[in-house]
Amino acid sequence: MSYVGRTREEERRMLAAIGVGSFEDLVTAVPASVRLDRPLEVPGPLSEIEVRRRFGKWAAQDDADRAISFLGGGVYDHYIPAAVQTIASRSEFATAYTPYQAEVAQGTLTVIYEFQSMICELTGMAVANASLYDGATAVVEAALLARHQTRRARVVVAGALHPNYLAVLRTYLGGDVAVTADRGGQCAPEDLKGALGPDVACVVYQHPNFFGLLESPHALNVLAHEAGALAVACCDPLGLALLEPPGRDAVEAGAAGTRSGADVVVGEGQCLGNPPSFGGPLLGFFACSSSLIRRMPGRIAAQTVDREGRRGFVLTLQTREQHIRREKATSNICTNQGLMALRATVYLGLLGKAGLAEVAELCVQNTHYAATLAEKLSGYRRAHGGTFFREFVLECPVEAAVVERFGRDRGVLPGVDLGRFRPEWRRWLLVAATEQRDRSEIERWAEVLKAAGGLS
Amino acid sequence: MSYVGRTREEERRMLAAIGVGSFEDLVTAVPASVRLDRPLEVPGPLSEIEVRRRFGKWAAQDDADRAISFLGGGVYDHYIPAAVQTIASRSEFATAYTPYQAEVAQGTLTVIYEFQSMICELTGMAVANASLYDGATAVVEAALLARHQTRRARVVVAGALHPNYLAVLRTYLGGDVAVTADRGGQCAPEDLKGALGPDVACVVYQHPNFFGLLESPHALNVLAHEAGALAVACCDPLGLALLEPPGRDAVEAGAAGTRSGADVVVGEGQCLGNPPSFGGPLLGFFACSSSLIRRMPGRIAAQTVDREGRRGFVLTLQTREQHIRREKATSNICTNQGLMALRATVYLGLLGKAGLAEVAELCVQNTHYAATLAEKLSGYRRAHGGTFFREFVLECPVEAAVVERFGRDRGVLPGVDLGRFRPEWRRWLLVAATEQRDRSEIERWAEVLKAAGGLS
Amino acid sequence: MRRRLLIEQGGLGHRGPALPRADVPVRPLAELLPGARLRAELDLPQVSEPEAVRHFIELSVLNHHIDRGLYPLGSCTMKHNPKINDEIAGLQGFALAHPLSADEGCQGALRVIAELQKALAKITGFAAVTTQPAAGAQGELTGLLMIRAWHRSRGEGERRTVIVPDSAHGTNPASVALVGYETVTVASERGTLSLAALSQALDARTAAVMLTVPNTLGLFEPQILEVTRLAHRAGAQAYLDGANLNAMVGLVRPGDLGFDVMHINLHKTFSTPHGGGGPGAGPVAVARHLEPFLPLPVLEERDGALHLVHDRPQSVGRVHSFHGNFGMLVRALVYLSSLGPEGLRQVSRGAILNANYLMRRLAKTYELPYPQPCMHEFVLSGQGLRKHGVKTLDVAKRLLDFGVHAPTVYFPLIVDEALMIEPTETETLDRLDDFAEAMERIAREAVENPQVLRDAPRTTPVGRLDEGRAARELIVRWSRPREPEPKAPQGTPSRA
Amino acid sequence: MRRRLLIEQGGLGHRGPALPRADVPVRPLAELLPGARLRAELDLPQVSEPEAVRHFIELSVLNHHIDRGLYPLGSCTMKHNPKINDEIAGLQGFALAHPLSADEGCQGALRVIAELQKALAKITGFAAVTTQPAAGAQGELTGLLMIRAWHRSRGEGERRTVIVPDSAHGTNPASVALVGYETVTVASERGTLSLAALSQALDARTAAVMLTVPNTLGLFEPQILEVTRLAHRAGAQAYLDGANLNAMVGLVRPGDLGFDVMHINLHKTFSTPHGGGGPGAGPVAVARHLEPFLPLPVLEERDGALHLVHDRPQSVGRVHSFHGNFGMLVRALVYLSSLGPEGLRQVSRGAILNANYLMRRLAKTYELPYPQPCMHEFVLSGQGLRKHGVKTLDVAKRLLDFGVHAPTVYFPLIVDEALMIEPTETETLDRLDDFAEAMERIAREAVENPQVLRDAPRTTPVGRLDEGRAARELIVRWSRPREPEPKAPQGTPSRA
Ligand SMILES: Cc1ncc(COP(=O)(O)O)c(C=O)c1O
Ligand SMILES: Cc1ncc(COP(=O)(O)O)c(C=O)c1O
Repeated sequence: MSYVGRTREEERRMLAAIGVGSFEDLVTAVPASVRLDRPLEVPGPLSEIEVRRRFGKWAAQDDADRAISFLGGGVYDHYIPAAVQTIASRSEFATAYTPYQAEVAQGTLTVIYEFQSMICELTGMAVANASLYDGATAVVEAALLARHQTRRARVVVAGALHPNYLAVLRTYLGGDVAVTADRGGQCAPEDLKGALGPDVACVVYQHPNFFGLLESPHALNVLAHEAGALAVACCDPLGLALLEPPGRDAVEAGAAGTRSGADVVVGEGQCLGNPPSFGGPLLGFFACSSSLIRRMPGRIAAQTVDREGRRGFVLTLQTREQHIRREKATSNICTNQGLMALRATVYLGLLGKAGLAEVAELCVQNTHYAATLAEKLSGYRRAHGGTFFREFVLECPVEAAVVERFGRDRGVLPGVDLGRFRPEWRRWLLVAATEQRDRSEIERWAEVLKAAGGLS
Repeated sequence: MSYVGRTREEERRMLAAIGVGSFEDLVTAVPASVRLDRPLEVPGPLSEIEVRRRFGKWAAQDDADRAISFLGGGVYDHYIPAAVQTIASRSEFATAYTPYQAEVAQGTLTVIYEFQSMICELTGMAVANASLYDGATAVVEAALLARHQTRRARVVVAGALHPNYLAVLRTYLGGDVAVTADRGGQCAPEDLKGALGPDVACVVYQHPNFFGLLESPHALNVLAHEAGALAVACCDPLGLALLEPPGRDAVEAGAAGTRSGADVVVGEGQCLGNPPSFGGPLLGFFACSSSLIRRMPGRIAAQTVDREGRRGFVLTLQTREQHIRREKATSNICTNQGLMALRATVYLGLLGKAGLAEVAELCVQNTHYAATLAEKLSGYRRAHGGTFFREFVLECPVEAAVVERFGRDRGVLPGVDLGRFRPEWRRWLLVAATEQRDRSEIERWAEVLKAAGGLS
Repeated sequence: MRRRLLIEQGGLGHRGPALPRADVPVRPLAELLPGARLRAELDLPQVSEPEAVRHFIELSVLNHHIDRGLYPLGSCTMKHNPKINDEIAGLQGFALAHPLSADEGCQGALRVIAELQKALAKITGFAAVTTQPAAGAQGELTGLLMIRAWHRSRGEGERRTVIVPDSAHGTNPASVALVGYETVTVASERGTLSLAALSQALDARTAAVMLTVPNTLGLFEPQILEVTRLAHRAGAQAYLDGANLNAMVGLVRPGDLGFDVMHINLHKTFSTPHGGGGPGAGPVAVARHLEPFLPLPVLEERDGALHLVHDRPQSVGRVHSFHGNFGMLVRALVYLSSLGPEGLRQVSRGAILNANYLMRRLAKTYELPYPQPCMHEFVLSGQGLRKHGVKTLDVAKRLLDFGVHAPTVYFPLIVDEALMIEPTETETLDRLDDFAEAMERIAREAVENPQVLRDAPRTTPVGRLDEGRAARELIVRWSRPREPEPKAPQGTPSRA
Repeated sequence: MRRRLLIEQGGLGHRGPALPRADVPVRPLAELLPGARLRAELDLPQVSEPEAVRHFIELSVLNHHIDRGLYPLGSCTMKHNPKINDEIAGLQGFALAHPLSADEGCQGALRVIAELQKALAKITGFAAVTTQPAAGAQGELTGLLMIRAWHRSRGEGERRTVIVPDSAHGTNPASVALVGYETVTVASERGTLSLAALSQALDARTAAVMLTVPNTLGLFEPQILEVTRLAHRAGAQAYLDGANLNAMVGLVRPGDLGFDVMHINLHKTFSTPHGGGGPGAGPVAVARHLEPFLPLPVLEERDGALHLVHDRPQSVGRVHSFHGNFGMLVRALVYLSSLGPEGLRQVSRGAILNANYLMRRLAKTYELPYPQPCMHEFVLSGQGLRKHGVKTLDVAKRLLDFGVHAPTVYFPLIVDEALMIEPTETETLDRLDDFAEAMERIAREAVENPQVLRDAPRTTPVGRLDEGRAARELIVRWSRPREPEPKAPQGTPSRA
């Protein structure tokens, strides 16, 4: 296969126009000693027929090709309206570059502006950017922003943050990350209090947290603020559909009027119209209060007008970004997750206010029904007592890996085996039943658990 | 689900603007006695989630969901380049109506013009239309044209025309259809000669024919012309990719310079970028000599200019069509198979001259390899001795239905059981190995046959 | 830059997607195809994949389409085309299903057909449905063939005329001719059928009365029950052209109006996309007495499995190569199951409401020949503009400049300078108002500056095209220029 | 009509796709979520599905995109994006694969990753590859972290500077800062690195030399082997920013040039679509000595099965929530397997040929600061137009009127009024000539009628936009107008 459309005769004409005798004359700067003198050892060439055969066989090896999923932990099997795919696959959106020439990129720019507006609305914040790589790096960027803003170094993670997010945070920040102990899966404000101090740049918490449990965002925000730190909430957009957003000040403010809203709200937006895709491309979102906008990482679209006064949108505050500010940039991010943000915008635009709330409520209802069934099964119990939202940890009578394997063989992926993260969690299964599951599937899941519980 | 975007308040405003008190006031012409007073007994409402579940289960019941196909007989499992789907699914093409306002339909009209040009090139004819329903009705329309043109009634079908096409021809024409006997699956010109007479409007033959065998198009054309009838060839576009088109005059003309090219070339274009889709939507094509253009059925696009002299395309000769000519129209066709013609155009545009010939040759090679393997199997033999192109009839040692069932259970659809058409064909399997099959699949097919041959 | 056809681009050595190499033992074609004449030349495009893709995408954006805006073509029911319908039709088990499979190997596909036939029978109030006809016109033919077969089965083969109102769609008389019948045209009175005229036309040679309900003026025949009764009394059958079923779904069932047979345009009422001209699907629904005449094969369910049955001696035979436009059947079933009973009721309700709203508003500006409430569409006349030297065609062309499509024009033939407007139920009030404003502005322009209309459209990819020239020159295919011009350096088009 | 945001349309009662009703026993939220604070309001759009679809489709056509025409953004490698790649990434087994599956349950997905890593190692000439970084910038970070870890492992943690040429992309210094290193900028000489300047800059604190090859002027450092040798001699590592790998695939392998680590932009060289800003993928390839430092987890094959291995004590850790932008990895592997060895060689060959052709032609009209043959891109200067009061920005905006995209402008920073042009290999000669003609015409306009340039663009959906105003007013989200205006009858926008 070749995507180059050129005849030998055209090549000859081009070389003549360039004024060289052969292609070789163009690449004399490349040392002859290292020029490749043999074909690359790569697969192919494959025609589309062969591509479909080879990759089709691989795709069919994945459980996802057939099994019913109760997996969560940051990536979920959610409903994606058919129209999302129709729109996102249009060349106009999929094959455009970053909107550097705004006049021929109003499609992309308007969508970014709509995305920012929707993220602001969901999170209760004043400003949002055009996307970041994923939930993990969104947390990192929030921590980095807090460190710049407060000129303090330490980041305190309150409670059960996704272990992979924590790992990424540690990769970027090294030893400057402290984690509070959790109690029954949640962060107790008293525990956080003990961890705070004058070197703390921010408090980071996930809500609902990795175990699916609700935290007390406003209490945590107030504690952070009282310590002079920023409060960073990492949220599930489906949680934001139903729950009071942590970014908004609560009625009861902190002592002496301390603000009770978070300063930065970030999270993973995969659930908004993006397929799991083995965990990527994902959609990191980032929202903050307006005072922090000049420290915000990534691209921002803003409204303006053209010379005839017509509304239009452009990228703005580019002086924060690497291509202008270089080593002083707020972040090194350049390419982001634009198409995923577009998908999220189309998704939210289609489902709208009512639809999004219905999705979230269905997830809550289905997951709680699953929990109710599981708790009746001998040997199973919820690992935590707190209020959970759309996923929960189930302690199994056998290793979670055993349940997982048993289920896979029966076409049910019963949950995420948390033993993969920590040996002491090896009997824990993280279970999410999204709006895509129906009662009969949930009951089948319970039967699989029941049968698997008898193994050992 | 509802695709209606209207609030109660808007409805109230609209009724007020109309000047009626309620919706009921608008439908008083509908007799109250027959007004529906209960909900329709139809399925639903279903959300997209439920639609996918219900229809997904049905789709999975079809063999096509997994099995390897050696089925042919007018519809084939051909390669469709990925770009065909991308383009054909664009709303601009998929959701447009017939190009009645040419100035906002240049996309559709240009494609029709390109389609006509390509069909002319493939068939060797001067003019072609924008599509007909399918191969069967294309044959019918050709016969009708011949009857009008010659003012004769009888249609002679020479040799093995697809039995379903013949059935449709009989539905439309009744008793005016005669069929010549075939010899070893092909039409012997002597047999045709005997069937001709002064009441014959046209001779219709398929090339390659239903059994996959080549006919002698120019000999048949000459015979038809000598009898004052038109010659109508029904062709497989893949045949046209490699074989001399029946529409073109051959070097050796008939006696006294009788034209040896067919007058009308029609056929089924599914193989050009359209999926089998259980046999529909298909793509009937219709090409003829320029002298017949005013009798041609269906839409025709033609080149013209706008007021500034820019090239553009419009529908032309609409006076042939039902909406102008009414009972005197050349045909009753209105809606055609526009999107399938578009897919064919994109397909031919992508594969082009070289690619189309390669597809055809791969089909020939694969099918002949399959035939070679089959002929080595005990109890199997080709039913006909003639030259076959891209499919052939295999006589089985057991009923073809037995082989078919055996294969289905093993994920191989070994061919079309011709017993479905005629009891005396019950041991015949019509086999096509397209360019989508590879050697290992063909060998697996042969193994299935071998094993099935032992059953009885 | 002048737009070029694909074949005017690229050239030898440019090519698109690759095919696999044959991995079977390859033999020369001459050996495999003894006696065959191979062709020497095949002049198809030769371009790279990127350029082919660009070509068609560039062409696509020259089109108006339903996802772009209002498309108020009367009689065409250009409503929203839900994307889920296309997605489901594309499922491998449907898209790759082969029409000559063993029945056991295509139970899913057959189930879709059976469910759709059942639902359509319920919606229309008929006993049985065939889904084989590929479009409305073929549905008409099929229905008329069944009527003919029925008459013949009763020894009344001499009935050979069909009464068709002058407001009918052109396919009606064309289909009548195709089955060897003759059309007897009756004139409408005040937009609907006159019982007197009908009675007079009915006689012993009448095979059928063929009506469109609501008719092409958007009017529901107020005496419809009387019409079908008269037809039956005369020994004729009553045929309904169901192109306008959108006005009736969930409101009234044609079977209850006394009709014997009707066709349905799935590409209108049931939202399957029009594809720039097709494909459609034209199922035919019939009353019990016509069931034996349905095309072959028919579907029967036995022991939970579906079977294609050919054993129907009275059948009119087959009308399609296989099972009709199956992909459209899938879409239609998805559509109606998505809506469900209440959603379907909202279809006719919304369609009627939208049409009446627009009609009343536009009646202030344009002539409305038939002032009674309309159903799903209505017809205006542009006659009043004639005095300004403006034709309906000019109004239509000018509308294109506003980013909406023009209505159907010059049809039905019984209205002078007709503008036939069908907004459909899926248009919002905002869209209707935008359209009305454009129409109103155009009416003002006709008075103040009629030349603007005659010069329209101006903002479209090309200006008004010369149809006369097209018909005179009849260039209906591209041909390679005889004298190959020396290739211009910048790949300028090789044909003027 | 003014274009409206989705939230400015529709309203209460308009809604899109339906959700199923819960079929599990439903309990009140307050009971299920004890202690939770539920939100009172959520101001998201409320529109019907048809209108939502139209909104986004209408927006889409305002974009330039690669399927529309030339997109010669320097440093961006805007080449053809084959549709088969998207199709394969959408296969259910890939699109629905869950990143926390058991290894046995995602062998297909892991196989794709493993095959891609292997192929990229072969193409770049390195020992091992991580595919976790989500974009080039994250690749840089990952590579630098590995370099840091390596220095630390050798007790050389005090090395904390990175030498970066002044022509480098902004992400280079930004990534350097992110790992806590300092950038030492060296000036280019005649477009490439001066060995003298490099030698001078190298010292015991140098952790790495970070180069782009070919550099952002499109020039291949002629003394590249000497450069990497000098770096190594000074105890530093040599990092290659592989954004420009398109110039090298199949021609020369960066690993053979003496580099220790590089990142690859799959969204450039390997044709994954840019999506209007992302996603990309920035795999990092490393020489053997850096392999122990690769991010976690790494892939290992045992007994024919692939496993995700976390047991790598020297690893820099994880950089992504899961396995990186897997969907892009699928596309890249499809792409390179489609091309195969010879097709990949044609990539660099075509890219270099196209760039040189265009460069020589345009050098007759614009200034070419560095006249040596270029690789896959080149940089012109618009400096000469300044005397006519025309800026490079004006040239860029005027190009938009010709239906092509502008080049990258004002980068690299070392060229005054830079126009950085990268045609890529998938453009045909016709396209290059059309682009050149447009550029030439613009140069003439600059002399004859410069106002046309300053007023450009005129044929785009909006005219030149006021970036200053955007930055001053900072309206970065829509807000509902405080005083709800009385709803205008024709749904005119509710916000001025
Ligand atoms: C009233 C009426 N009858 C019949 C038809 C013919 O239907 P089709 O185009 O599907 O053949 C149409 C289509 O435009 C119509 O509007
Ligand atoms: C030379 C160079 N380096 C690095 C990058 C950053 O890559 P990414 O945008 O994928 O983060 C780019 C992208 O534009 C680039 O051109």
